[in-house]
Amino acid sequence: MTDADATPIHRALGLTDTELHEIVEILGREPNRLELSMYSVMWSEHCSYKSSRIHLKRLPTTGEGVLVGPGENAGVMDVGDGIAAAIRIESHNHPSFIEPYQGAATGAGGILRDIFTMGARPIALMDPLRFGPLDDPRSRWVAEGVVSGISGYGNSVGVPTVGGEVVFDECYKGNPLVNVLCLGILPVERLVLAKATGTGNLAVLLGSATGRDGIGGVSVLASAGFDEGSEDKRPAVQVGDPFEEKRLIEACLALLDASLVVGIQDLGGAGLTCAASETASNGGMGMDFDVAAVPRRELGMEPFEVMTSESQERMLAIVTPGDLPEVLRLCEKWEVLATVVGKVTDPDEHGVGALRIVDGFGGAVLADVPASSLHDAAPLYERPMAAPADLAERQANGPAAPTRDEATDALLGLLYDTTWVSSQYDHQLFLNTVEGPGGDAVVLRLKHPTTGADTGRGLALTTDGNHRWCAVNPRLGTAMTLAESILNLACVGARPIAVVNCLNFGNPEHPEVMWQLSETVDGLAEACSAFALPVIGGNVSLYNESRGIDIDPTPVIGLLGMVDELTQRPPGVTMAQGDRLVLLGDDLTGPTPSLAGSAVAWATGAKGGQLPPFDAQAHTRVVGLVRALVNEGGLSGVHDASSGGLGVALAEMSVRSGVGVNVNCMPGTAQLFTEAPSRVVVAVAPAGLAGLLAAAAAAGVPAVELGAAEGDRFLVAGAGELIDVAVVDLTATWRDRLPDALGAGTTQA
Amino acid sequence: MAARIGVVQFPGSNCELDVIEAVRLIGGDAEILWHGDAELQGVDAVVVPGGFAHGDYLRPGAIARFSPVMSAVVEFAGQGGPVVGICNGFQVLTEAGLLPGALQKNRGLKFLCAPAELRVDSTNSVLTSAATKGSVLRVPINHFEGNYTCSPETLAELRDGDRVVLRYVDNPNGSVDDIAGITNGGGNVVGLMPHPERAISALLGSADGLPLLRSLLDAASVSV
Amino acid sequence: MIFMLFSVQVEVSLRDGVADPQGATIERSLPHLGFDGVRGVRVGKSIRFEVESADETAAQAEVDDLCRRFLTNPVIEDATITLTAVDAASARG
Amino acid sequence: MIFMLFSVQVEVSLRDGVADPQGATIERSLPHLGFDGVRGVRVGKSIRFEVESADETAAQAEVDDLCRRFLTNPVIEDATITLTAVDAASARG
Ligand SMILES: Nc1ncnc2c1ncn2[C@@H]1O[C@H](COP(=O)(O)OP(=O)(O)O)[C@@H](O)[C@H]1O
Ligand SMILES: [Mg+2]
Repeated sequence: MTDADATPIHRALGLTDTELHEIVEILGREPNRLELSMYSVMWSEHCSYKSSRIHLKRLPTTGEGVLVGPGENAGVMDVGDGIAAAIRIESHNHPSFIEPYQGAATGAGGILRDIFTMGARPIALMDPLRFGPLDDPRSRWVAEGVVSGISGYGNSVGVPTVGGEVVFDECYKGNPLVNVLCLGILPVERLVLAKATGTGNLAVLLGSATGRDGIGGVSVLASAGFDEGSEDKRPAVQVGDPFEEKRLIEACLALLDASLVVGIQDLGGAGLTCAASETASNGGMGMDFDVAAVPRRELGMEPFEVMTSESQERMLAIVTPGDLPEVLRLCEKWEVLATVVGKVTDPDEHGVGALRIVDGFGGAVLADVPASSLHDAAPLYERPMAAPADLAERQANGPAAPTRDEATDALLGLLYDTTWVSSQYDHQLFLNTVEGPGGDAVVLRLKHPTTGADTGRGLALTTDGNHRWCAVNPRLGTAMTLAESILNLACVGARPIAVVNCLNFGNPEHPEVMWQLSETVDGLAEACSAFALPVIGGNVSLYNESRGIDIDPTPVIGLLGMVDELTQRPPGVTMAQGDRLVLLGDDLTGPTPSLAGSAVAWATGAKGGQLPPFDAQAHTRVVGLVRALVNEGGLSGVHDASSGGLGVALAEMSVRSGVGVNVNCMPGTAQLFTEAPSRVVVAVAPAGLAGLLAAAAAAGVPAVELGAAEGDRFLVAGAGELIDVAVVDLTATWRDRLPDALGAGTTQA
Repeated sequence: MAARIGVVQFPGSNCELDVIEAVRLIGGDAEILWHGDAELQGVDAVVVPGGFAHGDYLRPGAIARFSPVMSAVVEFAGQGGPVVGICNGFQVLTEAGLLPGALQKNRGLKFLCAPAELRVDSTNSVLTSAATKGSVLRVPINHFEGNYTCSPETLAELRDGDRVVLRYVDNPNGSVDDIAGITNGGGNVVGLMPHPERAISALLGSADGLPLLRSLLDAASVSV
Repeated sequence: MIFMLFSVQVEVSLRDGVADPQGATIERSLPHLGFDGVRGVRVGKSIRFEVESADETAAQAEVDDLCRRFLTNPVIEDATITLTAVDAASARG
Repeated sequence: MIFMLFSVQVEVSLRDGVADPQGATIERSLPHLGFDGVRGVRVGKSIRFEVESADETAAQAEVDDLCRRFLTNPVIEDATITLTAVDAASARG
């Protein structure tokens, strides 16, 4: 970016010539360098969603209980008893590839701020993670660092990480996916929005001093793919400070409790530029922003560096001048630096508020732009899209089922216990965690955020993604992903109330990627309508590619649910000696099911075919039945058949309980490994069997008695033996896979 | 009148509200003691809770022990007042010199949040008086630096004085002699890495922390 | 009173005989990475700062005290202090 | 082939400009502990070990590689390496 450089500055900053032209139109003059850098960060893909916005509009966003939908820092649902739940999911994929520990840590930090910005106390994190294969050393290093980073930050900041996902696949080798979801609760009346109102009110910057962290990060890191050349972009890495964030949480919630805040906004992508312009334009006001007042960590920072820095652990609060002394006192108690950096100003006669960057109030004006233009005027692209040319051919080429001889090894190859990850996370803080990591979904006690009074009800959470399904068919795959989330909630007795999503895709300049994105949005919209669920927030992460190869489309769905009466723990993924095992949602009499998109097919590199059929109404019946059975309390175990199908579901119940399985009605390996939706295994004591089958019949849900939980071998047979392995061996394979690959303790902390 | 337990809050503490909830569940009163106050507000017992006081920067407990409240806690302990340090609180008490030894990084060099089985090896302390000697309690651990270390002389003193109150059945972190919790010579200051406040109901997975918390409440009630 | 500026490095290491899980972990993983012949790995901290003091004796005394009371836990750690006077010109820089 | 033994100290420090929350927190707390005049606190790691190598050049190359690939993430950290030959007598000790 030196003047000697032949590249014009706007292009070096990632703005196209057309975009520059638009800026000139808006300002009626050439922008100066500070203004240009502000537009460049705000109009980046990361902040403006310029490639995805036109698609996201198709998602249903309203429904019962929705207090805040997409567009704010987090979605907010009314969950009764005067309590609201705020939820958001975000990605930190690219930073985590470059510096796994800090990338993941700052990802957790960022999503937490989105939650307490709304006035909510963060009570849970979830971390859906996707890495390259375990036999790749770099992927192991990334996985180890990412998990250490989430552990190091989440534990220390004092928010439990209660669940998530851990997936390994070749397509994430050069581009891991690190998504983080955060849930918070607040008294409904404390809800605050990112708004600056009231002429003369003050913008107070809270938290860390500003350094050169992540300068250009939003435009450079988030909006361009990278491969070998990534080293150049490295100085942009940010370091997280969970202790600062913890004090920031306490200070901000104390300010909100004392009603000292008119509006508040976290500083994430695009830093101060985003927070100042967003609060001003949301309030229909302008702001004079004193860049000289911003406390700095480094000498000699230029105004454009201060305005676009992504230094972590900062918030911008709008307060009245009268409340300022009390604001400063509370911040001092929590050892949080607080500095007046802005003043809210009136809009002009057209209602347009100016964001003026000044060198001291009343001093030189360094930048002067319509605040709202940084957001509303951001470019909107209708990028070309096209289905893959070989789609029909791929669909016609379905995977073959493993032979009988291959079945045992195929099953063993799919098993891994994620305790290696989850035991590094505090998942119990706040005494809410009734069902934590390892279950089909998380269940948290719902206590009033300020009085602590127990409501006797629970919140349930799950995150799900299935890149295999979505690679085969993004539209149906996404719908099936949401369906699976709903079924996961049913397994813990919960009903779904709201959806958030994180859309992880490749390069949007590839027409096939835009087609995947568009199909995914349609699939999600259709499924949300079918299940009457609103989407209340999300995030889009594009340019997930390396060396020109895009990742498989990976929408990750976060689903929030309610347990209406939380009096007992859900049965869990287990079973007891002597139980009968019943499959719900399938009686195994249908035609041979498709293995397309299944883990077992992927393991052999067979990525074609057509997904098994999905019937939303049949799914709803299964969900209703499972939820009722769980809440009635008669089951000794329950587990949905998801990744790895029925085989993996049964194996997981076996290793978790230490009890063998004897199933003798399996028609073949296809039925065992298909990932057809809407299938659930339940374990019941023999006395409960008849009642269970009757309940299934009454609900119109196909069911079949699979066999027994007994002995110390895992036996599956039908017309002949399919699988026979000792439970101890099954357990060792399952338990040791991650420790063996990732086991050496962390050196990245 | 119910006994009052003061729960110290440093910037970075995070288990203080959990301890308060647990104490109230068993009929005690509990309140926050802010680290910057040099006063204990007349409480009958003090808990230094888990978390990351001052971010655990430098070493867990290294900065926290200089807080004004700690002088008051040291004085209170010196007068025989019941003081319990849980997890980070244990680390703070060792840094403050109220308990011997130090807590290093776990042997496996990983943070560990997991259930643990603890054997009650001494009931001569304010945290174990109401528990049964030899009984095994299921109480979660949640720490990176829980690997108890001390000199051979200190270990001999702890053993000879019946001051190892809790031992791990299956040592998760490399602690010398499987130590999970120790007490001072008077039995009134106890430090332990596991979290009894997390084991207060079947709904949360275990209620085995209750005998420990009840012991503390008993000790606190004596002075009421 | 005129103050002098000193640049200080404190190396905090585990005392002999104290087990070092971090060092052991690094040592264990090295052969897998193709590094042979490395042994006796010990991990400590290196803390650098500047201190203003009347003279070198005073500075040394202050840093000694800082190490003993705060920067180390004497139960398990030792400190090695390196003190260097910074000349006034560079101190202003 | 005869091998030589080297004693190595690696100081791993955060690169200039990279935030050091730990150092900043220590610095903020010092005045409360009664230590004034201390500033610019930065915390790094000090890793000591011994390495056997054919000669100094080979040892230096191996340690360089070890630092780059394992002991640091060059994205945020720098390593300063100090290599000292250990004479055979003391090496056996
Ligand atoms: N896939 C999506 N579905 C629905 N809403 C989305 C999606 N992606 C982003 N959003 C919404 O767009 C808004 C802006 O997102 P973003 O720019 O990431 O927020 P922030 O400024 O906090 O980083 C958020 O309210 C978010 O919920
Ligand atoms: Mg935000």
